[in-house]
Amino acid sequence: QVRSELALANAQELINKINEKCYLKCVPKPGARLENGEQACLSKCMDRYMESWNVVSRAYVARLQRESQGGNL
Amino acid sequence: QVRSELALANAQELINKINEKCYLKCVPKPGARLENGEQACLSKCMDRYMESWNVVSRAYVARLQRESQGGNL
Amino acid sequence: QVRSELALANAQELINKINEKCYLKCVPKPGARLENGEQACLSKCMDRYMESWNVVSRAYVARLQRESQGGNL
Amino acid sequence: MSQPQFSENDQRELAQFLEGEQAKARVQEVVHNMTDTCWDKCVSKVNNKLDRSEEACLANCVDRFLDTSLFIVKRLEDMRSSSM
Amino acid sequence: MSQPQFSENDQRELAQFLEGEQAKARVQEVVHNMTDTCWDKCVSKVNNKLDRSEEACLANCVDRFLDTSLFIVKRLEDMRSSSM
Amino acid sequence: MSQPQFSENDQRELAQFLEGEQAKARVQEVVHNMTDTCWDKCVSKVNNKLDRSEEACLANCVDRFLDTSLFIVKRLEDMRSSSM
Repeated sequence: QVRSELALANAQELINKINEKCYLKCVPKPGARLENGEQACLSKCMDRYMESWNVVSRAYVARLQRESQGGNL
Repeated sequence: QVRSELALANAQELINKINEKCYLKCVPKPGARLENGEQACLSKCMDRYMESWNVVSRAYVARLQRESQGGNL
Repeated sequence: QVRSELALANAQELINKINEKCYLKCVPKPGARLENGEQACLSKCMDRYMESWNVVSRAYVARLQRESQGGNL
Repeated sequence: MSQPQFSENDQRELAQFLEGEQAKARVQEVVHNMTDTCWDKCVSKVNNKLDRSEEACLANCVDRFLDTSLFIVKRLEDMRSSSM
Repeated sequence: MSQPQFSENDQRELAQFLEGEQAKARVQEVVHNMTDTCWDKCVSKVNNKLDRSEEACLANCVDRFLDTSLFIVKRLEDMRSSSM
Repeated sequence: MSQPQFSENDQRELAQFLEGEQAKARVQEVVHNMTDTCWDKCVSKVNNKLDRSEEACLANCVDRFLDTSLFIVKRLEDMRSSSM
């Protein structure tokens, strides 16, 4: 149960960040509806943000492992 | 008492936001005192921010009501 | 013990702010290592940030004292 | 210190009241955050009144922000169900 | 686990000490936030020393920020009293 | 309401489990913050894929950010030890 709460908090935080970053990038002038072009941009932006999250996560975990072996953190 | 604490927290948050946004806009180069022009700008900026808060609040509450009726939130 | 926790929290917050501000200023395009020029910039930026923290702190404390004497806070 | 005694009925009403106040506090927090975001997007100069286009921009900003949120959640769910 | 026993006097001193530390923590939090804001406003390049105009800008930035805060609160109070 | 009974062994395992979950939560929080910072630094347009230079920038951004953090802490310690 703790584990699923953690996963939920993590997903929620990711959604908030994507919302903030991609809304800023893809909807510069909010109109009467989300245009097709804006939706396409949001889809791409969301995919890129999740890819970036994964790259950052891998790099950070790799660094933590190197530091814990080298012992110089 | 809970109610008045809530109102107080709300007013405090509004003051903080106005301070942050309007100081940035109206006092680009802080001098030895708040100039008349800066004070006039702060008054206007404060009124516009509160107006904006009301527009956003109305739009959000209206949306919450539509969603809760349509049931697709 | 409360006192040393406070000092620690304060140092931690200062480190976080310096990290955020100076990384942004001194490492615009992160490369394969921290270059000498970037390190020199970080040293200077860190010194300036701590100086600024002291200037702000002095000005704020002086103001608090003036207000508490004049009684118009 | 002795605790005050509440009947079950009182307790239920108190719980409902507190829940209602918490819901209000959450709504106000969202309104503060969206005003922050939409102010930056829609209000550039401060004039004597919000003009029509600024006011429309603010209201649209709220609705499109919420649309974006729904769009993201829906797409995440689609991804998850198609990967199962 | 047994609780340690404090005299009323000890308790009062402890409460005062903790209150003093909390006040310090609040002051430091404000200093962190204002340094953040005023650094962005006043320091553009990082040189070998803060120059005079940067230092004056930082001190003025603190005072004008607090003036702005007082100005807003006073104006809100004026609005409220004139609407009653 | 009666409390459930745990053996000492159960309690130790539970404590380890919770500590592990807290460590994970801290790692995830750092990852969220660094993705935020490095996204702004490295990704300007959104294309159909992250290109090589963006991906390298993101990974370098993480490592240089942590280097910066170590650099600052080390320098603070040097200052403190040289002033004693």
